[in-house]
Amino acid sequence: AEPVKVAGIYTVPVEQQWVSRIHKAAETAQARGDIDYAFTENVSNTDYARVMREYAEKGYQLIIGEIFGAEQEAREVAADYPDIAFLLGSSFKEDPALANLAVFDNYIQDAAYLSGIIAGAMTKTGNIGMVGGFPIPEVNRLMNAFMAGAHEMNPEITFQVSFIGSWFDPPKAKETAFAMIEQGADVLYAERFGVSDAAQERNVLAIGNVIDTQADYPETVVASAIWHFEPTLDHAIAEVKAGTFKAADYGVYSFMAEGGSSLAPLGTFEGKVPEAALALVAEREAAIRAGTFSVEINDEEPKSS
Amino acid sequence: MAGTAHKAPVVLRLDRITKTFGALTANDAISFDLREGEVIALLGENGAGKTTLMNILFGQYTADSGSVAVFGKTLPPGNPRAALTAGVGMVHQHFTLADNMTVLENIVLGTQPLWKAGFNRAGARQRILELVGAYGLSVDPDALVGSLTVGERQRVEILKALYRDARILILDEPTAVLTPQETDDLFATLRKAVALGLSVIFISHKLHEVMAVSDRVVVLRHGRLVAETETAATDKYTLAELMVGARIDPPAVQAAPVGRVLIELENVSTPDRGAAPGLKSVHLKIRGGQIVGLAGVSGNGQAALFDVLGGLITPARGVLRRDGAVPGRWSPRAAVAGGIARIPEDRHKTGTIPDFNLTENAVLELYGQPPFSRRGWLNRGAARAFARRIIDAYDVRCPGPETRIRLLSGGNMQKLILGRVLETVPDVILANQPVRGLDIGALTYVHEQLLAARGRGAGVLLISEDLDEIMALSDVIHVISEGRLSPGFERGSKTTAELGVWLAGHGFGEGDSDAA
Amino acid sequence: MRLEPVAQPTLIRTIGLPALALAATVAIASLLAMVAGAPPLSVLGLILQGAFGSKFALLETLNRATPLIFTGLAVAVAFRARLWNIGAEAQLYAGAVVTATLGTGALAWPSGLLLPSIASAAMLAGAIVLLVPTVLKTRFGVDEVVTTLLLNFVVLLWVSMLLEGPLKDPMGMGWPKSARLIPEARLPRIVEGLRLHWGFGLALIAAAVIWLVQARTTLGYEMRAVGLNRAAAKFAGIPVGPVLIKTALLSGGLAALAGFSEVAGLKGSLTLDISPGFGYTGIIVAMLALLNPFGVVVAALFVAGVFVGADSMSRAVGVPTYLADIMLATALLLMVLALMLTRFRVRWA
Amino acid sequence: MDIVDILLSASFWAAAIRIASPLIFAALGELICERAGVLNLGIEGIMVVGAFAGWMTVYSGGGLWAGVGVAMLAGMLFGLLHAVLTVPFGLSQHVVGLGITMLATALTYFSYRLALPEVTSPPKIEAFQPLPVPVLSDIPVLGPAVFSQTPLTYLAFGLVIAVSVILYRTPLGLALRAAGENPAAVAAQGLSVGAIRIGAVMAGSGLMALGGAFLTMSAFNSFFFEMVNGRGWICIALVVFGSWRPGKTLIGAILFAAFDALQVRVQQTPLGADLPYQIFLMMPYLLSILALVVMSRRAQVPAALMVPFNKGER
Ligand SMILES: Nc1ncnc2c1ncn2[C@@H]1O[C@H](COP(=O)(O)OP(=O)(O)OP(=O)(O)O)[C@@H](O)[C@H]1O
Ligand SMILES: Nc1ncnc2c1ncn2[C@@H]1O[C@H](COP(=O)(O)OP(=O)(O)OP(=O)(O)O)[C@@H](O)[C@H]1O
Ligand SMILES: [Mg+2]
Ligand SMILES: [Mg+2]
Repeated sequence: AEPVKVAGIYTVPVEQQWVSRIHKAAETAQARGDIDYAFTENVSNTDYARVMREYAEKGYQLIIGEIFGAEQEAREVAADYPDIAFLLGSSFKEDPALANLAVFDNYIQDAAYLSGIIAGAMTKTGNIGMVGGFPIPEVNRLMNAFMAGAHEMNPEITFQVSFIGSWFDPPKAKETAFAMIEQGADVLYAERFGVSDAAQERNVLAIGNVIDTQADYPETVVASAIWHFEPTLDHAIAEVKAGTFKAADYGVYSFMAEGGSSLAPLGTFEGKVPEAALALVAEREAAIRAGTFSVEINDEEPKSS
Repeated sequence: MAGTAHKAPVVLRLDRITKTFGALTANDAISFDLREGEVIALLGENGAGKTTLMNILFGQYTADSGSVAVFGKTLPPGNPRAALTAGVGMVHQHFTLADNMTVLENIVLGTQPLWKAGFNRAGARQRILELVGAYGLSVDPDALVGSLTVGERQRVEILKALYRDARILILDEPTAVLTPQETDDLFATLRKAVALGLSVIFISHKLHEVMAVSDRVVVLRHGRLVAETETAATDKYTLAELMVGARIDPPAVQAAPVGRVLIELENVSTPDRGAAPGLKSVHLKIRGGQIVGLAGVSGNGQAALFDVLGGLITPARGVLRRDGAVPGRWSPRAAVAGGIARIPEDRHKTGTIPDFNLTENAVLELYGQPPFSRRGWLNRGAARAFARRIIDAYDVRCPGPETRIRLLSGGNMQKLILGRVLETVPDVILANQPVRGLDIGALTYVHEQLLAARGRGAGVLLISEDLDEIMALSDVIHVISEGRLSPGFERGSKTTAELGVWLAGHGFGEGDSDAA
Repeated sequence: MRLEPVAQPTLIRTIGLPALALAATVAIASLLAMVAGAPPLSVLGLILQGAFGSKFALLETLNRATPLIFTGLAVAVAFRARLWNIGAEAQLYAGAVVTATLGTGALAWPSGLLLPSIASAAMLAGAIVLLVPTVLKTRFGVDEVVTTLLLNFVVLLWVSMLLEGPLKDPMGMGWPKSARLIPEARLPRIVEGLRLHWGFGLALIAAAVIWLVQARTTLGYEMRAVGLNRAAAKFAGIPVGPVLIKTALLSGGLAALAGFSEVAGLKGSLTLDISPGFGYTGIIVAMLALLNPFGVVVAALFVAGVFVGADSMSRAVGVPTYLADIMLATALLLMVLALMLTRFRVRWA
Repeated sequence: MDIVDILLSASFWAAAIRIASPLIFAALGELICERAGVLNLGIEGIMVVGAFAGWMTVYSGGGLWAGVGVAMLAGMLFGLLHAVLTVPFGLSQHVVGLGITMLATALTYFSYRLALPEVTSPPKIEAFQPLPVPVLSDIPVLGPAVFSQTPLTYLAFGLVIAVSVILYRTPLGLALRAAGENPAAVAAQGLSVGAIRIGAVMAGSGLMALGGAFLTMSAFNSFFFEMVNGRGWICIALVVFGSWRPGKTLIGAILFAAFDALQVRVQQTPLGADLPYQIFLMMPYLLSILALVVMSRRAQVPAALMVPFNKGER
C-alpha cells in the first residue's frame, strides 16, 4: 500500500531526549516503508499552528508533535482539517468532539520506578542526586516514580533535586551534578545530558532516562528507563491506514504492558547489582505486566529531601 | 617676528588648491608659499575656508585639484601619515587627544610601529622633558589628559608635533580658547620655535595677535585668496576690511540711563566643581541700562556664576533676588520665563542641538509656551515663523529654517542663539564669551546687539577673558578670581594695569569681597 | 574609504539598492538550499508564495508582524531619546503576565471595559519594568544596555516561577501555563477562522499615535532633544530626567502591548515561550525603520514576511528550517547597508 | 553544609573557575571590541560558531588545538563581517550585532544539521582533560581550585594578562584605547582608525569564539543547540562591571561564576527546599545589577563607544 504521509512538528531540536524517541520511531517506520516522513524541529510555539496548517495544506495524513505550549491553537487547526489525523503530545485528554485528534504522553513511570529500585540498591551513601531541565509533568512524573522505587529499596534514602531552567545546557547540568556529588550523592538520575558525564568523571553511578546511554558510559550508567514510541506510532499508522483513526488517549501505549517502556538491559552492570534488587525488579515487573501492580502517576514537582 | 625671512628657502608650497563641498567652493585655487622661519597668519571670516585648507594640507581632506609640496616634495593627497613624516604638525581647532590616556601616551601614540612588543617609556619621557625645556611648554608627561586645562591640552598638541620633529607647525585658532596669559606663553613658544628654524601657519580672528606675531598675512574670503601682504606693511583696520570686504567700525557706546537692580546675588556660595572653584560669598548687582563686565581668567568661577544666574544651579548659601524678591523655584525654565536671556559659552555643546534644524533650535527654550505649543501640541507654523523672523532680523546666513544647524558656521549659530534670546525682549542678558571664535564682522554684530539691549533698559552681564572687550563695553567691571568677586569698578575708573593686579588674584581681602 | 552624503538620491538609488539587497539575499538562500541538496531555482517563488501567496500566508505574515510592530515602536521611542532599551523582551512578558492575571476571570467585566483595562494595566507593568533601569541610569548612572539586558533573564525566570506557582492553570494538568483567558478578555479575530486578530489593528493605531507624539507634541520634541544633545536640552530647561522617565513609560508600555496582544489575541493563555525573541527583533525592526513609527510597520512586515516565507520555503524544499533565520539575518544586514547607501556615496580615497 | 563551608571548600572554587572560563574568554573579546569603540552584540552568535567549529574540527579528526585554532578563525570571520559593516560603513552597532548573532547561530545550526542529519544523540569527542600543574596543584585549596583545571582555563587566565599588557604597555594597545576614546586623535597621528577597529573586532570575536569552544571542548564534549544559553549577554554585563579593564573583568567573571556555583549548592540546603528554584537561577543576574549600581560611579566608558568615525563627515 501507499506509505502514509506523516509530518512531525517539534518545538525543540531532535537531539532533545523526549523528541528523539518520537523521531526515531518515525524514522524506523519510514525505513520499514510504512510512512513517508518529514519533520520540522525547533518550531517556536508562536509558529506552531502555522506550521501545522502548512503541513495540513500539503496533504499530510498524520501529523505528530507536541502541543503542550500551544494546546488551544493546535486544537483549532485540527478542527479545521477533520480529514487529517493528529497525534499530539499533550497534558490534556482527547476531546470526543474533535474526532481526529488523539493525544499521547510519555507514561513510562513503570520503567522509571524499576530503575529507582536499582538505584536504591546501588547507593551506598543513601543520597541520590537528580538534575532536571524544567519541572514539567513529563519530567516530574518520572522523577516521582523513580523516587518511589528507590524508597522501596531503602526508605532512608534522601534526594537532591535541581532544575537548571534549560533543556540544552549540558555544562550547567554537569556543574549541578558535580555539586550534588560533592554533597554526598553517589547515584545520579540523569534527566539531562551532562549528568552522566559528571558521574563518570567522579566515579559515581548514573541512572538513564528515556534513552539508553550505557554504550557511552559503560562504567557509569547502571540502568535506564527507556521510552519506546513505536507502539504509539505504529498503532496510529495502522488506524490511519484502516481509516479508523479517532480521538483517543494513546498514553497507554507508553505503558510497560504495551511495550511502550522498558528497563534497559543491565549490560556492563550484569552481575554487579545486588540480587535482592533484581529479584524485586523482576517481581514488580511481572506484577506490572500482569496488571496487578500499578505505579502511581504523580505530576507534582519533586522536592529535595 | 624673528625678522623677515625673504631669502630663506621655501618649505611649503600650496599650489592652486581647490575643494568643493557639493555646490559650495570652500577653497578656490589657493596658492601661497611658506618659508623657513616664517610665521604666516591666515585670516578670513567664519566659513572662509581656512580650516578646510589646512585639513587638505595635513592630508585629512583630499583636494579636488591642486597640490601640496613640503620641502620640494609633493605630498600624496589624503594621507596624514605622509604629511606627518614630511614634517608637518597640526594643532586642530578642536583638539585631538584621548582623555583616558596620559600626556606621554598621547604624544607617543602612532610614533612607533604598532607591532612592537612595548615602548620605551623612560626614553619617551626624557625626550618630552627636553622639548618641554627647549620650548617652554610646561606640562607633566604623566598627567591624565582628561584632567588638563585647555591651555595644557594645547601644549600637549604642540608637543605631539614637536615630538615627531615637525618643521612646519599649523595652528588652527589656537588662541580662541586660551587665557591672555596662556596666549602670551604660546607666542613665547612660537618665537622659540621660529628661532630654531621652524615655520608656522596660524589662524586667528584676533587682529592684534596677527599684528604682533606674524611676518606675513594671507587673507581668504569666500574660499578665495584675496590678499597676501607683509604684516609690517599693513594695519588692523586694513586687514579687517580685506576680510569682510567692507569697512567695519567698532560700535559706539552711548550713554544710557541707569535703572533699578534687576537681579542680585547676596553672599552666594556654590560648591567647587572638580578643579574649577565654586563661588565664594559673592555679591553682585545687575541694573537696567548697564553692561556689567566680568573679567577673569577662564575657570575661576565664571561658569558657576553664569549657572546660578541662569537657573541651572541654586546657591548652596546666600540668596538670589530677582526684581527684589527671592524666586520660589529656580530653574532654567523659571529664569527664561522671568525674562532672563542666556547665551552659553559653548554653542556646540550647550547652546544648540546640532542635528536639530534652525526652527527647532530657535524654540529650544520656548517650545513649551504659546504660541509654540498649546496643551502639549506643537504649533510648527508658529515656530517656523519665529525662526524666519530671527533669520531675517539677525542676518543668520543659512539655506533656510529647515537646515540642520550643524551645517552653519559658528558665527551664524551664535546669531541664531542671540536672536532666540533677544526676541523675547528679556530685561537681563547673560552672555558668556559671546564672541569666542567669531570673525570680526560677526563679533561687531554681537556687540551691537548687546549695546542695543542696554539702550532699551536691559541689564547685561558680559563674561569674557578679553580685557579689551570688557573695557570697551562695560559700565561696571568686576574681576573674578578663584570664585571671589571684586567690587564693581565704574567705567574708566581703573586702568588695564590696575585690573591686571586683580586678575592675578590680588586685592581680594579674605572673605570681604563684599567691600563694594 | 569615505562616505559622502548624497544630496538628491536618484530613484535608481532609492529603489535599486534595496532591490539589490533582496536579490542578493535570495541568491545566498538559493545557494544554501543547493548545498543542502534542494533545487535552488524554486527558492524565490516558494518564499513569495509562503509569505504572500495565499490569504492564509498573508494573514500569517501580518500576524507575526504584530508583536514586532509593538516592540519595534517601543525600541524606536526609546532609542530616539538615546535610552538604549534592550529589554523589550522583559517588558513584553510583563504585559503578558498582567494579561494572563486579569484576563482569566479575575475581572468579570464586559469586553468593552475589560480589554482596555487589561491593556492599560499591561502597559503599566511593562513601563515599570523599564522604569527600574531608567531610574538606575538617571540616579546612579548605571548603563541601561546592561541592566535592561540582564532584566530579560530575571523577568523570564520570574514568569517561569509564576507559571509554576500562582498563575499555573489548575486545570492544566501540571504543564506550566496559565489558565485560558475568558472570552471577554480575548481580542476578536479580524478574519473568522484565521489567526489574525485585532492586535494587528491596535499595532497600527499605536504606530499612528507614536508618530503623532513624536512629530506633533512637546513630549516628542523633548525626547528628540534629550536624545540628540543631553547637555543642551538640560541647559534650555528641558527636564532631562523626567523626559527619560516618560520615554521609559511609553517604551515599556508599548513593548508590554506586544505581550498583551499575543496573549489576548493569539494564544489565549500564557506560556514561557510566547515570544521567540520579539524583543530583540524589535531592535532590528526599529533601526531598519530609522526609528520612524510608520517605518516600523513596514520593517515589521518585511521581517515577518521574510521569516514566514523563508520558513515555509525551506519546509517545501526539504532543507533544515534554520535557513529561514539565515535568510532573515542576511536580508536585515544587507537591507540596512542598502538603506545607508541610498543616502551616502562611497568614495575610495 | 552551610554557606560558609561551601565558600571555604576548594571544590566550590574549582567549579567557579570552570564556570568562569568561557566567560573570561568572551568577556575579554568584548572588552577589546568596546575599548576600540565597537559594541559587539554578535557575541552570543559568535560563541555558538566557536562552540561548533572547534568541536566539529575535533570530531572530524583534527587535534584539540587545531579545533581551538579553527574556532578562533571562524569567530574572526564573523568579526570581520561585523567590523566591515560597523566601521567603514558605520551601520548601527545594535542592528549589526543582533544580526550577526542571528546569522551566526542559524548558520551553525544549519551546518550542524547538514553535517549530522541522522544523529539523535550528539556524538562526543575526547575533550580537554584537567592538567594539574606540578607543585602548584599541591597548594591547599588554591591548588585544586586553580591549578587542576584544563589547559583552556590556563589559557584564559594567560590571556587576561596578555590583554592587559597589550592594552597598557604596547603601541598597539595605545592606539586601540585611543580609537575607542577619541578616534580623531588616532587619525591625527597618522594611524588608520578603520584598520585598528576592524582588527580589534576581529581579535575580540576570535576570543568570543574561544569562549564558545570552551563549552564543547572543555566544559563538555559535544555540541548542542542553544547550549551557549545567554552566556554572551552576561559577558557584555561583565565588561561594564569590570569598567572596561581586563583584571576587573576577570574578577567579575569569577564572582558571577561563584554566584552560579553557589546557587546550585544552596538549592540543596534547607533554604533551597522552600524557595522556588527560579529564585536561585535569578540570583547571579540580580547580584550583577546590584554590583553595577555599586560600581557605576567610577566606571569609565570609552567615550567613542558606539560612535562611528568617518573622516570628512561630521
Ligand atoms: N565636511 C564638510 N562638508 C561640507 N561642507 C563643508 C565641510 N567642511 C567645511 N565645509 C564648508 O566649507 C566652508 C569653509 O569651512 P572652513 O571650516 O574651512 O571655514 P573656516 O574658515 O575655518 O571658518 P572658521 O573661521 O569659522 O573656523 C564652510 O562654509 C562650510 O560650509
Ligand atoms: N559636514 C559639514 N557639512 C557642511 N558644513 C560643514 C560640515 N562640517 C563642517 N562644516 C562647516 O565647517 C565650518 C567650520 O566648522 P568649525 O567646527 O570650525 O566651526 P566654526 O564655524 O569655526 O565654529 P566655532 O568657531 O564655533 O567652532 C563651519 O562653518 C561649518 O559650516
Ligand atoms: Mg575653522
Ligand atoms: Mg571657528
